[in-house]
Amino acid sequence: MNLYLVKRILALIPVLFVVSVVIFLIIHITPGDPASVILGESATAQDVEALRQQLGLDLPIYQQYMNWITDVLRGDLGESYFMKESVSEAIFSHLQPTLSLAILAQIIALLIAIPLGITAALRRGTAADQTVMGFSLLGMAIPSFLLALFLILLVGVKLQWLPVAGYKPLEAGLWNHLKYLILPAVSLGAIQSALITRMTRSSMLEVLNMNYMKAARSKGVKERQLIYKHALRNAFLPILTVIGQTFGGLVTGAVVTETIFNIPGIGQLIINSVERRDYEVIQGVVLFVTCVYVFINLIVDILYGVIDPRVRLERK
Amino acid sequence: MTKPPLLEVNELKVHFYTERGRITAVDGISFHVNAGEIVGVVGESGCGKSVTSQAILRLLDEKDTVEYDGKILFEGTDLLQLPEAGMQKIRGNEISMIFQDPLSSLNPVFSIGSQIAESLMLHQQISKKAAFEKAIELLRMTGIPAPEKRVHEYPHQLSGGMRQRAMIAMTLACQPKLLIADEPTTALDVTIQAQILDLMLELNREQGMGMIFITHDLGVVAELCSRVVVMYLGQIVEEADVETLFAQPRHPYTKGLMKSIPQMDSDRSQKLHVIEGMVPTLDNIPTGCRFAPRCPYADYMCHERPPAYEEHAAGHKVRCWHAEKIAQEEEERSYVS
Amino acid sequence: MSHEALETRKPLLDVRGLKKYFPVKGPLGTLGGVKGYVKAVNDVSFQLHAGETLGIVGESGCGKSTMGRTILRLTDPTAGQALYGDQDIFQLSGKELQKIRRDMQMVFQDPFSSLNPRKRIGQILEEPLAIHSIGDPKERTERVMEMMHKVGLQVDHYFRYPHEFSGGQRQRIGLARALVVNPQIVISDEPVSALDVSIQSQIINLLQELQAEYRLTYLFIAHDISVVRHISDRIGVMYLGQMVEQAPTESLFANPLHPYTQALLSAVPIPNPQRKKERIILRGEIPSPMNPPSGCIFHTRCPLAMDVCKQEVPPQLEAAPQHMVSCHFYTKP
Amino acid sequence: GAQTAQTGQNEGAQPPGQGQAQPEPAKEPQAATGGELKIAYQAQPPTLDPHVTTSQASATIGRNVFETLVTADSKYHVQPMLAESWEQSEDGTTITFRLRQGIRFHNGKEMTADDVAASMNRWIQISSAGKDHFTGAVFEAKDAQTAVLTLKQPTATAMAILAYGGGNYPAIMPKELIDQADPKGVKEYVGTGPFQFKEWKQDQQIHLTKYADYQARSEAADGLAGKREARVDDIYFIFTPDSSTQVAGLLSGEFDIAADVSYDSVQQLESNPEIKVDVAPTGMLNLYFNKKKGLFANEKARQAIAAGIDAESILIAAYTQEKYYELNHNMMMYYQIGQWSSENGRESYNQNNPEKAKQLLGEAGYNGEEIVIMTSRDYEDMYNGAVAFQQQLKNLGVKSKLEVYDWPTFTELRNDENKFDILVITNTPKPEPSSLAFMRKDFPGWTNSPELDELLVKFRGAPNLEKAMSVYDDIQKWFYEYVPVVKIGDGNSISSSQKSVEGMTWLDGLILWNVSNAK
Amino acid sequence: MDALGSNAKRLELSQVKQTLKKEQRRLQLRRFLSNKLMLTGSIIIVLITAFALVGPYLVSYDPYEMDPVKRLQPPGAEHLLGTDNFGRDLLTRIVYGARVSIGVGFSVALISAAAGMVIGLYSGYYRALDQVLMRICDGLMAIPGILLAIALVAALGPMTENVIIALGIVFIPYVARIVRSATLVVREETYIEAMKAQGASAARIIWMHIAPNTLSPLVVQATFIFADAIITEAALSFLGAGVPTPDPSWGNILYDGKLVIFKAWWMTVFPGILIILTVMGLNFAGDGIRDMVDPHSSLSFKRKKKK
Ligand SMILES: Nc1ncnc2c1ncn2[C@@H]1O[C@H](COP(=O)(O)OP(=O)(O)OP(=O)(O)O)[C@@H](O)[C@H]1O
Ligand SMILES: Nc1ncnc2c1ncn2[C@@H]1O[C@H](COP(=O)(O)OP(=O)(O)OP(=O)(O)O)[C@@H](O)[C@H]1O
Ligand SMILES: [Mg+2]
Ligand SMILES: [Mg+2]
Repeated sequence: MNLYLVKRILALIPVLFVVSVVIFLIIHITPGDPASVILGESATAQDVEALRQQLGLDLPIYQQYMNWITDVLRGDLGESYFMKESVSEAIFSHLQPTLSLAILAQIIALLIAIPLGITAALRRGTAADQTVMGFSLLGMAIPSFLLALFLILLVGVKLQWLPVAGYKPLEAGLWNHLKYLILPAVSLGAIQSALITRMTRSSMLEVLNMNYMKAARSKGVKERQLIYKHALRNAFLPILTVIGQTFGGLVTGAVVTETIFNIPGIGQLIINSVERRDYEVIQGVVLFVTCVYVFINLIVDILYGVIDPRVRLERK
Repeated sequence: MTKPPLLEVNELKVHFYTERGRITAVDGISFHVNAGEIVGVVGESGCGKSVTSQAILRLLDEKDTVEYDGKILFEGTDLLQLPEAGMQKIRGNEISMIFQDPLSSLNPVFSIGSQIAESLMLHQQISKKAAFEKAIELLRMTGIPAPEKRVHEYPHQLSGGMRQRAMIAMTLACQPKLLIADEPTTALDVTIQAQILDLMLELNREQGMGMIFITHDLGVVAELCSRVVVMYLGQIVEEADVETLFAQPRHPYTKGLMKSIPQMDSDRSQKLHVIEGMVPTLDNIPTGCRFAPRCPYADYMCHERPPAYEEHAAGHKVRCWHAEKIAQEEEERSYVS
Repeated sequence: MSHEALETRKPLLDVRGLKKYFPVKGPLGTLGGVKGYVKAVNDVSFQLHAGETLGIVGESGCGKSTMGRTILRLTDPTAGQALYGDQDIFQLSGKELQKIRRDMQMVFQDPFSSLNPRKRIGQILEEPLAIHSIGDPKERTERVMEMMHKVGLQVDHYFRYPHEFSGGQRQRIGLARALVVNPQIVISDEPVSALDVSIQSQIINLLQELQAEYRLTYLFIAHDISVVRHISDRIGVMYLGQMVEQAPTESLFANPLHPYTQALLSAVPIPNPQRKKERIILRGEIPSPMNPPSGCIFHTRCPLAMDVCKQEVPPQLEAAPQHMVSCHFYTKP
Repeated sequence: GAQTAQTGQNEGAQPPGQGQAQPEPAKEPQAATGGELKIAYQAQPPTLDPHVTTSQASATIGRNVFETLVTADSKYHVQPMLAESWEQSEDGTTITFRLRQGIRFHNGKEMTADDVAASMNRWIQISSAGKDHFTGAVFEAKDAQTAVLTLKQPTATAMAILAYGGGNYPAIMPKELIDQADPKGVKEYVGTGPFQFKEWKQDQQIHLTKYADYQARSEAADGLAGKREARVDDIYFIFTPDSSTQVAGLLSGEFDIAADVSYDSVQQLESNPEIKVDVAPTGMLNLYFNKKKGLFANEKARQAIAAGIDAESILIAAYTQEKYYELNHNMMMYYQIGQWSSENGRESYNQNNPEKAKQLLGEAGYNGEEIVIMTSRDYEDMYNGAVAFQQQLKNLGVKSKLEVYDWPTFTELRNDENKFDILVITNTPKPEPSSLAFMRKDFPGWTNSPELDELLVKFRGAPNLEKAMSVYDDIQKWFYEYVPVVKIGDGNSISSSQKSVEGMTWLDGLILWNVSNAK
Repeated sequence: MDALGSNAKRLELSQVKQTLKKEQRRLQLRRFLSNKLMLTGSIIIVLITAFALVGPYLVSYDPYEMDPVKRLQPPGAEHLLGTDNFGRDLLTRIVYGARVSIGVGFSVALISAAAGMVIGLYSGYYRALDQVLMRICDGLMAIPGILLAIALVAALGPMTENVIIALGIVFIPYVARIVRSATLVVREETYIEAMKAQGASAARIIWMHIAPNTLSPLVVQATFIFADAIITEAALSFLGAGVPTPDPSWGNILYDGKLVIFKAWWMTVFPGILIILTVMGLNFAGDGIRDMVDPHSSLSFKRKKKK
């Protein structure tokens, strides 16, 4: 394989190591622990202490870390304190809904954002531009829960077109699967599109005045092609970057949306395991999320070079 | 001439809105190009050649900063009145253009092959594969070595001359009725320049392609063009066929130009001839004749009143109060030599 | 400038065996791996003496610009040395390199893209002065304005953006930028190609005046043979990454030795519509620097090519005083 | 019908029954069986093993699966469930349970006294309630159908606690599972209840199905007691943390029941003809003082707060409307007044007398230091009550800071006497006063009163609960003198369901057997 | 050439420069004034800042004064914007909340933009640094914000400053990557090569030539972060990590509003409008700045000329 790729993949190791240490520290600084959560609302400090001992949570922190990391190196991410499944199973089972949702939301966001951003850039200063920018401002400033609730009330409750919340896996049939995802995907997509729209507009503005646009126009390239092919590709690096970021954000936890729509995804897993102090799961998920980001950013970086051949990420 | 000319530019003015206000970069120029004719445009750097040529294709940023006046008739239709969609049909198809600045005019993110192929596919119904093959062929015609490899390269990987040739290949792909070439051979060595000029002449002869050829190289003008337009500070100051112009320039600026050319057989230790003084800026245009401040012939009238653009001999138009006098001088000179 | 004494003096810049290969990559860029090399500059040596002008002409794409950029370390050389004084430019780094760049300036071939579109001309021109902390801000401005004036730009242009200029004006900005710091060596890549002849002659005169005044040294890359002839003391002819002929100007024009040089000279257009002259038309496919021909690189197109040319690389020969040529025709007649 | 808020108030106390008490005939629900119940439930329990956790969510869901030896009817009278009958020895230290015959666990195994002994002993050892009330007690299987509980000393509260159906209830599970259990709980959820555990999709839902071989009791249903019948085939507890989603899901018909909807959405729900809204008591809002350290180690300071606050406006802030709270000076909940009622403290409750408060504070030596109030926002009523309380403190001239944490942080920090002065907590109802959290020395707030110790010995040492009740008056008196906590009032929660859902009742959480859904 | 070196000429040149400079200043001012985006943006920002600073002196209620009986009153004469779920005057709370919210939004945007810009520029410019810095960013992106916030409050106590630090850190990688992506392209431009040829130091190239080109995506990203920070702050206050209760902030008013959304639209609508307004002001100003550094924009000049 290529040296650059190898280097990037090897770089994952120190990143994971550092992240795991940091997370471990953070988790253990944070008050509350799984014992107190298991025991419920009215447990006493003594009860909690007893359970802590039984669970091995009273060991010195470096020892706990060593125990954990040796397991991880053996490929075992550990067991949840709460779920009857291993951490890797938990991640896997929560990944499916999140992936479906993320992909759908991303598609929606792009379908909204790219054309709108381009329109705004082309019609800069006109009413169309201002309308588009107005909407994207709404998207930026409105908390996602408001849009989600609005959609639920309108489409789910008033019109009763789609279920308000919940999730069905793909095995339940495509439509059954999608039906639950459309609303959350739309609400996420719409919000995410705000940033992409603005980024598209401003990056497009940077390139529209370039000479090569003039030259392409002089060849008789149709306006659409001119924009979508010649300009967009040149303007695409920052756009791609935010797409990568939003996608990363979607895959690793659209917490609010998942909560409102009751989607048992990675976001829920993260927030719930933080709320339950499910240490092993938190650690596992964070490692997983790190891999996701490293991977997405790797792809984005490779795409940089494909999109713009001038970009070089390594020395020759 | 009963048939209308291929292109007729009539009192074209181009105004730019800059932060310092409105400036008129091209100020009422008129000329025409007949089908199958090569018209050379020469002139001071910054006199408006590129602006004129881009105005013909309406490529300047109309929405924001540019305003046009006058008429540009292409086969009888006024391009300035055409809607953008109509313009799109003309660009590339009927009129195409080689830009002066090859690097910034090539899209950095597409290989030159795909840029040429794009032109081809726009104007001919051919497949992508065929287009690429044709692109290779065109690159070969312009003298790029190993074109089958070069098609996949990106503009930044090419030398200045190769970029220019890629631009040329791209325009030739369109097989337009009118080609506007804005200094197309500046970055080419003379052997390749010769090859390219031959290529253009061939197209001109075989397909009757009209051409506006902007250049500073009077040698090229002499070899290629049939008629020449001389511009100075946004105006046309002289127009004539090549022989006449080179033999009997009637405008002092043209005369100065001729004298400034470094000759292959000149004395190297001599300083080159220069036209004294500076070109005025566009927001500070002299009243009277625009060339007057630098003109050895200038008199009171020149400074006061702008000369008219008049036909002095058949097909020889000049904008100068002293055109006749200069013509006489030139005649005498040619007798002497 | 007389060139008799040149041999004995120590050169200002001594380039030895310069090579620059660009890797050719697959469509996936970084991922595709290297598929071969473009041998843009392939073993070029020459010397530049203080106060002289070395003109470089040659086929488009033969590596002239790359040579200039490599000497300035704008791209790293593959091999070779460039001795400036007693420093090898290719070994320098960081601060030392920055210092040396004050003495060596470059005029870029592509006038527009070498100007930052966001900067006003005044800023662009003052920048090199600021970089090398020359003068106070006021002096800098004055100097810049002077320079603008000299290259035929109006002082009013001071606050304009590059896109508001014509091609020739941009080229003059690039030239002014190089000259404004009073460098020792100016590598100018087609500095006058976009200028009309009257301004061109003004600039050439300026260059010569400055040379006389400050003993500037020029590496002057151009395609316009008559301009090169006018300004250069010596001329190097490049073909496909190599220097095939190097000679004092008079000698070269009076007696072009290399067949490529001969073809080149014959192709110069003459500004006289009546005089059509005979050109040597070079036949054959132009070879690619990715895959240069064996033996003499010119043999594929050479009207005089012999069998030996296909196999053996011609040695450099001093055919006349200081007139170097690499051609079998003269070594093995 | 069983106990709901509307019907449960002010009913006179009846003597708790021993053995099979005569339940009042309840009208048989006529609704059809079959179908499913989708219940939007806010909190996901940590585990369904009730021995381990005190979580109320765990109880509400789990008691459909697990059953107890005895249980409570709507008036908290102890009634038999898995036990056929029981007998208490003269000295009150042994209780003999006769088990019902032919009861099978969901895994098909027949329940015997071994299972009971194993389950109950584990419960005694690890559950909070077990450790508190049954120190040193042991269960033994005398024969297959007889289990004997031997107590260290006579315990009046014993039966009441064994019958309790809220958090930490003493569920009976197969011995094998008890033996395999680890500190986090049993590995499988196998009980004897009308529903069996099917699946727990983490963060999504718990699925229970009807247990076909369930052996129902024959008595009419009343509270948790009597006949239990699974009238639907499936129950889904769908974890819906967002309260607006619960409401929306009800409105759209997605959910059949929302277990705990927010007060401010009632209007919206009531305006929908398809939906009904039920109110049920949920807990009491209390201010816990840090009696170990700081200002409130001083009794006077505690009395000052009790005197100064306006309970009503705190309750409005917490529960929004009068119908959702009760002013009640009893330390027990308002619906328990039938059993636990005392006039003591009536005049000390909700005095709303800032002058007195300021005076008392002065006597306590308060001079303007900042009081730290701590609460969690995981329970909206606690938080809202705390905010309102803080505002009242300001009116009393007390400077304070309100710290809000997520629940796990809160539960850890509240164990640290240096971290707070007052906690704002809601407590779930308990079957008898000595189970209340503030009675315990080891619970945050750290009640430490010799007086109380004496009272508790008297109370728990009584031969049975009726006898113990006479001590309640004194405890109540102590409550208002010592002021371990300030009781603000009792709160109700709102559950809401489709009109098609019938037969839903409440006792320490929703009761889902005997509920049908004619959809 | 004429005698340029002469003193007279020099004098003349510096005079020319003087007049040019003056002219330029005039133009700059005109550019600013005719830059409608910039102007509107600045006006909105100034107004909202004034609202935040002066507002508290103009409202007649106490932001903490509650009246549970009057909870959730719709907008009316007594309470212009209605009351919240504790019966507190909403207008007053919004006015007081402005300072916190704008402060948090602005500080977070500033911290992450500044740090992100430095990281982005340098890792875009130096390939070796890129490997390290971007991997750190990958790691930072992966750490859940809530966890960081909870840990910070736990370690340092509930303070607004902690929210700012936590959010600032969380958002840095987002800015960094955006800036880097723009840097990667600009780095390869010929004019950067020209600057190198001039002998410009890396710092000069990075800050004077590359940085302005990254401004426009940076501004977009920063305004987004501004809005996001305001909203996220409120989410954190649920975990005790936000602004200490019961201090008002737009975000926590919004979140309180969410709980009563079926009953009291005003609690979400009014703070929502203010957030939108502020973000709009910032965006306008940001776009305005972009236009100011964009040599191609002279739109407004034409507009003015054409009647
Ligand atoms: N976008 C613009 N804004 C303002 N002025 C402009 C703009 N484009 C060109 N100009 C001015 O218009 C004049 C004519 O420019 P043009 O490019 O046509 O010159 P040219 O004849 O092509 O010169 P050259 O031979 O140097 O390329 C120049 O003075 C230039 O400064
Ligand atoms: N960045 C690059 N990557 C790959 N190949 C390059 C790069 N720059 C130049 N080359 C190749 O190097 C060779 C020499 O290019 P160079 O620009 O030096 O030619 P030149 O002599 O200046 O030509 P011209 O007169 O046309 O400007 C060409 O084949 C070109 O394709
Ligand atoms: Mg031009
Ligand atoms: Mg070159």
